This record gives sequence, C-alpha cells and structure tokens, in this order.
Amino acid sequence: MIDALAPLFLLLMVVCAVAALSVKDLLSAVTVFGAFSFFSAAFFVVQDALDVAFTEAAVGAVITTVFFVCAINRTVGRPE
Amino acid sequence: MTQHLPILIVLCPLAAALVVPLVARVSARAARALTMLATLSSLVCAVAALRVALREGDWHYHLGGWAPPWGIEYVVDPLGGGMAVIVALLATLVSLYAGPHVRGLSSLRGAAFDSLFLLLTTGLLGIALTGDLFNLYVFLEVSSLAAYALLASGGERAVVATFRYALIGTIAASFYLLGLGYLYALTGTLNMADLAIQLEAVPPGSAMTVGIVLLVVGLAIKMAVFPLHGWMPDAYTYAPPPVTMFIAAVMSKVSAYALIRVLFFVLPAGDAVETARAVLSWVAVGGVLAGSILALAQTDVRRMLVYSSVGQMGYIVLGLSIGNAAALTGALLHVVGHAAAKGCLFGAIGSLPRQTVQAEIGGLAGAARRAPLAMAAFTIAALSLVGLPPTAGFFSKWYLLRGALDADAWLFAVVLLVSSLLGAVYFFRVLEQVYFVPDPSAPDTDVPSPASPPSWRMVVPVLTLGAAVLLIGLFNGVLVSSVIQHALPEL
Amino acid sequence: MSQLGLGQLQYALAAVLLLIGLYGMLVKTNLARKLMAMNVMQVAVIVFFISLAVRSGGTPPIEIAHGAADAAYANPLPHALMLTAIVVSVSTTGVALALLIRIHRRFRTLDEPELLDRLRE
Amino acid sequence: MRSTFGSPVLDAATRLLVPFMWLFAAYVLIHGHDSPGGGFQAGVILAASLILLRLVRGQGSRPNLSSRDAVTCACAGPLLYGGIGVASLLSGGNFLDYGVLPLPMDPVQVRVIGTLGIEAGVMVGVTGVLVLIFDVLAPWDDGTV
Amino acid sequence: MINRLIVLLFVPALAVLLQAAGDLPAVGDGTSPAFTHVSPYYLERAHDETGAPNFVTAVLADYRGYDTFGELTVILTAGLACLLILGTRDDPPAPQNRDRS
Amino acid sequence: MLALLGADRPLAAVLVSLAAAALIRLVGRWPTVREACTFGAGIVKLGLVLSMLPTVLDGGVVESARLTLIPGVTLHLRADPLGMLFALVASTLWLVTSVYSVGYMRAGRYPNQTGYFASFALCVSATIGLAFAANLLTFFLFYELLTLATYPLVAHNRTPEARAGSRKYLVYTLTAGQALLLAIVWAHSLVPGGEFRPGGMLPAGVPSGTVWGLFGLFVLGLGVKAAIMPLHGWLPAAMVAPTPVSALLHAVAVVKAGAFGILRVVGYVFGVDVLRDVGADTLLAGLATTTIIFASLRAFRETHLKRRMAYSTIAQLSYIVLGAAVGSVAALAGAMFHIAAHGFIKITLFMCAGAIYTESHRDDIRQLAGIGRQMPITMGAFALASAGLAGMPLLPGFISKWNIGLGAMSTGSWVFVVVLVGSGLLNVSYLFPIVYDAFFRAPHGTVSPERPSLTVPLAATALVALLLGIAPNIGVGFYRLAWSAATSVVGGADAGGLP
Repeated sequence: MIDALAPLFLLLMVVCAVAALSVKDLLSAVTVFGAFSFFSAAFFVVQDALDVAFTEAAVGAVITTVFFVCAINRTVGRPE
Repeated sequence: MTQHLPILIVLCPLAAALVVPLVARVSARAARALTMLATLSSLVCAVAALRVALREGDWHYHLGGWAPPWGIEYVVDPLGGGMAVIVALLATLVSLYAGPHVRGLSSLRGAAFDSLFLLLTTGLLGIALTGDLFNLYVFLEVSSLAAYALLASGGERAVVATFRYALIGTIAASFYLLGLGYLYALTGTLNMADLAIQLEAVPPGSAMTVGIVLLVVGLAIKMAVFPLHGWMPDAYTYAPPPVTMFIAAVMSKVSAYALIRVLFFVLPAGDAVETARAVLSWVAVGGVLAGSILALAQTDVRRMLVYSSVGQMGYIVLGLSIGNAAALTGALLHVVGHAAAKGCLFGAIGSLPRQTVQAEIGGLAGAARRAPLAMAAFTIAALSLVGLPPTAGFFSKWYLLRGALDADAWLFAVVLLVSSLLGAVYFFRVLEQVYFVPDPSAPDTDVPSPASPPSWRMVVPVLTLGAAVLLIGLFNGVLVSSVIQHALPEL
Repeated sequence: MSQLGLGQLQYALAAVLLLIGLYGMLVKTNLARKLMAMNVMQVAVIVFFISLAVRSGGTPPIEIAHGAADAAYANPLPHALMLTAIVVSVSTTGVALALLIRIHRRFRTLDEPELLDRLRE
Repeated sequence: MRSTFGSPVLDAATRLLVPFMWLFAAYVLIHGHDSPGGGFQAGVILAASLILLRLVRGQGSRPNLSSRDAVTCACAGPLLYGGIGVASLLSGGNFLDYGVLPLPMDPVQVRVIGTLGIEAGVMVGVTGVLVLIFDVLAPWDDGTV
Repeated sequence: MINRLIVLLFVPALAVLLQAAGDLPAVGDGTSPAFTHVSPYYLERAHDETGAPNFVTAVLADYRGYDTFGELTVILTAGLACLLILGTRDDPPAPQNRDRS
Repeated sequence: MLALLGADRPLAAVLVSLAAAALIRLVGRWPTVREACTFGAGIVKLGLVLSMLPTVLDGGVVESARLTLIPGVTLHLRADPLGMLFALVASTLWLVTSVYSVGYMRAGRYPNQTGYFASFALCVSATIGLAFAANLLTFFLFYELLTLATYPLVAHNRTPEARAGSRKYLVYTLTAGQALLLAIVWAHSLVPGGEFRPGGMLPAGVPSGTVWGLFGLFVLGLGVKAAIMPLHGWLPAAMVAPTPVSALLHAVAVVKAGAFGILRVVGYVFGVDVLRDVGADTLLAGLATTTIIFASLRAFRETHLKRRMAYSTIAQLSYIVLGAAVGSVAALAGAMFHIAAHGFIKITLFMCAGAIYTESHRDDIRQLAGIGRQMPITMGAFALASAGLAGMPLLPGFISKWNIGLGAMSTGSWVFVVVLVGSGLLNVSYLFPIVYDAFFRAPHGTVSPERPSLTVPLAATALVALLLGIAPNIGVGFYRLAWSAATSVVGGADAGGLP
C-alpha cells in the first residue's frame, strides 16, 4: 500500500523525534516520544504489519513511556 | 540424547538460569551448585559435540525440525564448536571462582547474579553456535544485557561506564541489524550458509557495500576495538572480579569470532570486504599501539590489563585483516590463548584480598609471598601476553608474524614486535613489584607467610588457566593441526 | 543517487530517522534524552525492515482464505523479526533506565558534563 | 509509589477496566494464530493491567503480583516454553519441534496446541518481567529515590 | 567541539545511506529477493504445516520459534538485570552501594 | 625414567636441570638437600653430555625425538660438534660454579638462595638446550628462556640498583629477542622447518638484499647477548649481581649464548660463502674489530674490578665474532675453541674477584695492593688467567688467537692480525698492573683466610685452563670438536693451524 499515508506518518515521526530531542522539559519530551511511538504504530498499520503495529502501540506507546515516566519521576522529578 | 548435543550446549546454562532464581529461595547453596553443574555439563556437551564435528564434519542441527533457510539451524563446525568450548570452559571456571563473591550478596541478588552469569554464558554460546544471522543478533542482545547488569553490579563508577557501554552497544547492535536488513533485502535469506550462496549471485553495488560495512562496523564496535574502547577501563576496573574475569576473557573474543564468521564465511570476497579489511587493519594498528602505550601510563593493574586487552584485540583484528592462512591461524590461536591468559590475569588480581592488596602497582609489593600460586599463574599469563616462549602468546605471535611476512606487510610485523616490547615493559614493571620488592608489612624470610591466602575456589581456576596458557603453547601444534586448521575458511 | 525515486523514499526517511537518533545519542548531554534518541534509532531500523516487507496493493500477512497463497501478502518474515527487535529495544531501555536511576542516585545529575566532573572528584 | 491516585472515580474505573483487559489478553492470546496478536501482546496487556492496578490502588492491592511472584512468573514463562521444547526433544523430535508431541491428534493440531502452549509461556514470562521492571524502576514507598 | 565534528560526519553518512537506499529494490516491489526467496515458502505452506492462518504467528512461533525463545530470554535477562542493578523493595542493594538522600 | 634418560640423551640433558630447578623450589626449606639437588643434577648432566661425546668425536650426531611445536617445525635437539663443545663447557662450569656458589652465598649470607639456585639450574638448562638446538625455533625458545632465567639472578640483591640493572638487562635482551624472532620467522618463510645445516640452510638464489636484511636482524638479535658494541650497554650494568651470577653471565651462559648463536648463524644458517658473496662478512668483521679495540681501551677507565672485567669480556667475545667473520676453517676453529678457552679463563677471574670480595670486601682495583700475599692461591690463579686472557703461549687464549690469526692471514686480512696482537698488548696492560700490585706492593688491612669452598673451584678451573693451553685436546677434546665443527661448516679443509 504505497500511498501518501506512509510518507506522511514517517514525516510525522521525524517531526516527533526532533521534538522529543529538543523539548526542554523531560516529561513533555516523554509525551512527545509517546506520540512518536503512536505514529510509528500507525505507519506499521499502513504498511500491512498489523502484528508489529499492535506490539509497537502496546510497548512503545504504553510500556516504554511508563518506564520513562517512572525513571524521570525518580530522578529529576516533575518540575515544580 | 547425543543427537541433540548442539542444543544441549546452550540449553544447560539457559535452563539453569531459569531455575536458579526459584531454587535460591529454598537454598542458596543448591543454586550455586546448580550454576556450576550447568556450566560443567555445557562444557562436556561442547567438547563432545566438537569431537563429533571434527570426526564427521560440520554438524547441522535444525531447531524445531525446520530445514534452513526456512528454520533456524545450529552449526557445530571446528570454528564455532571450538569457540563454544572456550566459552564453556571459562564459564565453568568462573562459576567456581564466583563463589566467594556471590556469598556476599543477598539471596535474591545472588540468585540474579548467578542467573545473569548463566544467561551471559548462554548468549555467548548461542552466538558461537548459531547458523542464522538474526538469531545471532538475539543472542548478542542476551549476552549484552546480562553483561551490562553484571558489570554495573560493581558500584557507581562501574555504572556510569556501563551506561556508556549500553549506549555504544546498542548503536553497534542497531548497525548490525541494519546491515543485516540490507543483505536481507538483496537476498531474502538470513541463514549464513544460504546467504553466502545467494550473495555470490548479487551484483556488487552500494547497497551491498553499505550492508557489509554496517555489519562489520557493528561487530567491531562490540569487540571494543581501539577508538571505541572508552567504556572498558572503568567498567572492568570496578566490576566484581568474577565478572571482569569472564567478560574480559571471552566477551570480545566472541565478537571477534562473529566478525571472522561474517567476514570469511558469509560475505563474498570482493571489493567491499577488501575495503572493510583494509580499514580494520589500520584500526588494528592503532589499537595495538595505543593500547600498549596507554597501558604503560596506568598505575592501576586492572586498568593496565584493560588497555593491554585493547592492544591484544588489535592483534586479532590484525590477523584477520591480513587474512592469509598463517595470520588467521595466529588470530584464532590468539583468541584461545588470550582468553585463557586474560582470564588468568584478572582472576589472579581479583583473588588477592582487597584489604591487604590494592590494585595499584605499588600495592602488589611482595604479593609473591602472600599468594605464591596465584602470582605464579599471573606470571605465566603475563609472559604469554608479552609473547615469550613457550607460552601460548608466543606461538600466536609467531603465526601472526609469519602471516604478515607472507603478505609482505612489514609494517604490521614491526608493530607486533614493538607492542610486545611495550608489553614487556609494563608487565615486568608489575612482576618486579611482585617478586623483587619486599612486602613492607612482612618480615623478610624464605618461608612464605600464609597470612590471608586467597580462597581455593579462586586459586584453582586461576591456576587452571595458567596451566592452560602453558599447555596451549607447548601443544599448539596439536591444537592447530587438529582443530584450528579445520576451522580456517577456504582461502 | 540517480536511482533514488519515490519507491525508495521510505528508506531515505528511515535513514534520516536513524541519523536523528544517532545525533541525539552522541550530542545530547542529558542521559534520559540519549535513551530516547536510542529508541528513535531502534525504531528507524524497524521502519527499514517493515518497508522491506510491504507489497504494492498487498494485504496483511494473514490468510484471507485457505489456499489463497497467491494473494499479495506482505512478507511475514521481517514482521516476525521486528517483533523480536521491539522486545529487544524495550529490554534495553529498561536496563538502561535502571542504570540511569543508579547514576542519579549517586551523582544527583543526569547531565553528562556535570557527571564527568563529579566522576573526576 | 509515594501515594496512590486514590480518587474514587479512578478506582471504580480501574475495577471495571481490569477484567476487560484480562479478557482481551486472553482473546489476543488464543486468537494469536489467526489474527494479529499472540503471547507477547497478551503479556503486555496483562502487565499493563497489573501496572495500572499498582498505580491506582497502591502496592499492596489485590489482586496483584508481588515482586517475588513476578520473578517466579518471569522464570516460569521461559521454563514453560523451553519445557515444551524439551518435551518435543524427548518425544523424538528436535528441540521445539512440537509436532511430535505424543497427543492424540493429527500433527497439525498438535502444532496448534504446542504453539498455544509456548505463547502462554511467552505471556506469563512477559507479564512477570514487565511488572518486575516496573517495580524496580518505580519510586519506592518509603520516599527513597 | 568533537560533537560538531561528529555532526559533520553525518552529511556524508546520509549521502551514503541515500545512495545505498537507491540501490535497493523499490518499496512494495513484489519481485525483489525478499519476496521470492524464503518467504513464499511460508505463504504456501504455513497454514498446512502449522495450522496458523496468521503467517507472522506461524513464523514467529514455529519456523523461527527459537528466535522467540531467545526473545523471551532477552526480556528475562532485562528483568533480572534491573533486579541486580537496582534491587526491589524487599531486597534493596547492599548498603555500601546505596547512599540514601 | 632411566630408560628415557638413556634413549633421549640430548633432551634428558636439558630436562635434568629443569627438573632440578623444580625440585630446588620444593625443598628450598632445607639448604643441604637443596644444594645436594644442584650437585646431583650437575653430575648427572655432565655424565649425560659426556656419554654422547664419543659418538660426536667419531663424527656422528646424537639426535633427540622431535616434538611438533608448530606444524612443520619441531622441537628438535641434536648434539653436533659445535653444540657439544658449548654444552661441555656449560655443564662442566655449572658444576664448578655450584660448588663455588654454595660457599659464596653462604659466606655472604645472601637472602633468597632457593630462588637463586633454581634460576641457576634453569639457566643451565636453557644453555644446554641452546647448545643442542637443531633448528632456529628450538634455538629461540631456549634463547628467550635464558633471558628469563637470568633476569631474577641479576636482580638478586633486590636493591634499587640491582633492579635498575636487571631492567636494563631485560630491555636490551628482549628487544634483541624481538629482532631475532623477526629474523627467524623470516628465515622460516625461506626455509620451511629452519633446520641448521653445516654450510648454510638457505636455498640457492636468495637475493642479496634478503641476505643483508636477514643477516642484519640476526646480528642485531644475537649481538646484544654477544655484547657487540654498541649493543653492550647491559653488561656493565648487570655487574650489580652477586659474583657467581656475573661468572655465569660472562663465562658460561649469556654472552656465550650470543657468540655461539653468531657462530651458528654464520656457519649453519647462511654459510660463510653466502655471506662473503654479499659482503656481509665485512660488516661483522668491522663490528668485531671496533668492539675489540674500544672495549679494551674502555677497560682502562674502570677501577671497579668486575666492571673492568666486563669490558674485557666484551673484547674477548668479539674474538669469536671476528673468527666467524673471517670464515676460514682455522679461524672458525679458533673462534669455537675460544668459547671453551675464554669460559675457563673468565670464570677463574670472576671467582677470584668473588673470593677477594668475600674475604676482604674490596672490589676496587686500587685497594688490591698486596693482597697477593694474603690470598696466594686466589691471586695465583688470577695471574695465570690474566696471562691466558692476554694470549700468552702455553695458555688456551693463545691457541684461539693463533688460529684466528692464521685464518685471517690465509684470507689476506692482515689488519685483523694487527688488531689481535694490539688487543693482546692492551690486555696485558690493563690486567698485569693488578697482578703486579697484588704481589709486589705492601698490603694494608686484614683479610680473612681463604676458604676452600672458594679456592678449590677457582684453582681447578685455573688448572684446567693451563692444561687446555698445553694440550688443547686433553680430556674431552675441545680442540678436536672445534676443528671438526669448523671443517663441516666450510667443507674442504684449507689452512692448517696447530695440530
């Protein structure tokens, strides 16, 4: 399925990746990173990779994000 | 069961790794015993499988009963089987050596330590035996993750170094995976043997070159070759002694093995591989010289040993970048010899009681009196790294020199000799302290004072490795003609 | 680059993602940020593999009807591989985060230059 | 956690949500062989539900999985997987060749059962590990960071 | 400073990667080796041999089941690694390694 | 065990002292047992070497079994005339030095004697292995073992100076070892197996550039131990060691190993003709003559007795190198015989120095006035040995010099004859003043009486030296061995020499 959707999602991923690396606040960065994972899952759906998309959505968007939030909570913490 | 030996080599430590955390709740002693038993039985299986492979040719084992390239296969050939034997042997010795360390941990962490040690062994064995490039990636990750945890268990400085290692290691793994993706796109297969056949038919192009370069670079980074060794000194210095002993001895060797496997058994001979080897040769020269010179600058013995490892890995890379029969023989012999010697050196240093002996070179004054056996083994291993006969290191240097001269690579020959001279300087600096500088705390007598001798659990593995270094040297002819020669690729 | 047409656009974007990840890992000084960059890099590799598997006008690799092997299924092999790769990436992230917490507990910082300063003390 | 979110609404929502997540996990596991999903995804969902419980209702909430039990699960999953592999090895096939398991069915059916078995192993293992990692990473009750 | 140099290296790296991408079969090209060499076997035989209509599951759990076993080992390793590095509530790391705030 | 000893005598001769080294370590607690081990091993070794002598004198060789070290290259020992000569010198002198060492070490109350005797045995083992080595790799193996075994001996006193000296020794010898290793590996790529062959092992048609390079590396590798200038720096520095060690370094093992190696390389690797064809013999001869003259001159400046003798050793060793460079039968025979001649003379001198130091704690030449009257046996032996070193007729030094000179004349190189005579004169002028002062000046200070454990060995070696000078073939037939080795190397006998 080569239509405009795949490059679009990829571009969104690039944008999210850049944003995740440049947003000042770490927790916001994690949120943006979650969006990045979500878009990548969407990309995988467009690419007919349903299993991968499912896993990426569950792992990238949920588990990894939770782990990051835990770790950041425990280190630099939420900005007051 | 004998027809399942190839998988049993890996399954023994893996099964034990799964059971150890459960057993440890009931009895820590039983968990320890299980760890040792598992590594030992893995060693037995590996030796048996290697013997079969040498007698009857390469042994292909189809996992799940699916024939390659559709399924995954294990291949026991002289190269992979030999590597498995080395890993299993070191694992067996280290599992004994780790006893005193594990006993100092809480039960859950002790179990985690043992279990991770077994998983590390599993990963390394899996890399050695697999015939599938993606499966290699999976086991590479198993071993890496276990190594991160084990190295980091040595305290905070080790943690920082390990974090860097984890980043670099992930970059390496990603490169490897990406390179694998390029090759998969060009051939549609992941099986090593099949890939070698398919790649012959692929016209060379930039995709193939990039794939090969990524694959080779990824493995080279895992090997901690010269400019990418930055994480090693801190990690190895502060990690617990058994961890350093095992990882320093075998981990980079297994990556070197994977590099040899990929360069000589999978990738087609051609410009891309030639280029990769040319680059590797300069990396190696840099590593050999920089490693030796930096080792000279160290005052902590373990750090010195780390830098010497950087140099010694350069020897191996040099051997495979020269790439003729003699040089490859030298590289493989050096893989064996250096694994034994480095394990012995780190083991010996780690066996000295920390409160009495600092790892600073000056702190080793008179160590020969306090730990005569461990220091004797240390001496033999040190001589091997310097490359003095009749130890293993001399003979691998011999083959490497021979290979360099056969290839008219005089510069490499000179580099090898210069680096072993530098090695002599930094090792004899230590040996002088050990033997000729009197222990400031002990009266000067001819009779050794057994003040606090290292535990026998630590001394026995160290001595075994020291003896192995000597025996590998003396009987390298047997080793080369019965195993290593068959492990060489067809050139 | 003459051959680089629209057909290879996805590969190119995957390469861009990879380099963004690498850039973040090498240049960003905050350790947590490095880890995010590491994840980006790993996703880039996954994107690359998945792009290998897609087929024009194809369907997901789940059998529509028994025996319809000639339908334009996507290649299931890279999908299976990438499931494993995702697991590897989450495992690595978990371990790296544990290391990160340990570092912060001792050195009270996640900033690399500061960390190096404190190491030297 | 330092504190639970403690809100009654959240608490009720969780009570409602968790059983559905479990049901979904079971569905994903069982239908893994004919639709997207499988043991890993099921394990992730299960783990997510347990983590949710932890987040909302605190460490000691029931039903839940203690860290020690998580370790047990983490080991039991691969043990189940490997056990099926070894069982097929003992039944005369190669490792993980579950078609040869001595079950009174035709080989393809046996394979389906075997696949289900290992997927269950994956689920148990993944659940255990993810909960374990969460426990390790999450801030501790006593306020230590 | 060194970082700037690294970034400079990225330009040629990107060029090389793009060049290589141009050399690859186009995305979606069903005649490339990836579609003709190994995977057709799965598409033709998976359902009959493994009983799984989901080819991915067939590959994951059966043909390459050992990879999945490895994957499970990876994640177990990660769990134990976290445990050893940080300890849990019931089992904190040894006191000398842990300085409380 | 005995059957093994009988069956494989060259190997057994090496192993005896190796086993002794291990045994000495084990029984180090009981000095008497320890020293009994040394003597026992020394006697057995000498017996083994002697038992091979008849075969070798009859023109045969005794070979050991081959042990494959590297596919195609074996650990191979062979007793041929040249090796036999060196092995005889080493095993005889080991026995003598052992007796002397026991006296010396006990009298001086030196610490760590167990390590001393063990290393000593190891050293001798390496020397015998070196002597009997039948190929380049075997030679190298024992060459490096010798380096390692002497290192703790040099550092024996454990003082900072001793450690510095040993460090210097190690740096010099190991560097040389690397050059030698490169040479040997290179030679192996030209000649698989690298077996020594009288007259040269290199195949015909090796380009002259290769010969030059290879020979240069060999000279560099062996020249350090042979103390060819400017590679001699370690030797005076190593004088910090106890006197028996110096004796070992100078007379028996280390420097002789270098000189012996040069003879082996010239005669059995290249062949004199090959070297002459490319002109490499001139290089060697040039180095040797320079060393002879400069070392003799340098000896004058030293007032420390042992250091003066160190420079004398440097000069004397180059006689051997010069003989090898000249390359005629007589010259080679002279050079080979000089191994024995210088061995007995120099060990006498060092044992005298050691005896003087033990009894009087003097080691400066200027303090030795009149000591001849207090220590007549010691200084008598010293005088005799000095004369021998200077090349006086009826002493062994004369025979070697005469032959080298004859050889030089036969090749028309008069300049070497001049050098030989001149250096003899220099020898006289730096050694005889010591003897003169010792006997003809008034003594000052007291000296303890000479102990038999020191005087008996040195008198014995002096006597042997005297006998060798009068009848060079007496006993074991050193002279005959040298001639038969030289003839085998050069092929057709040309010039005469002493009967």
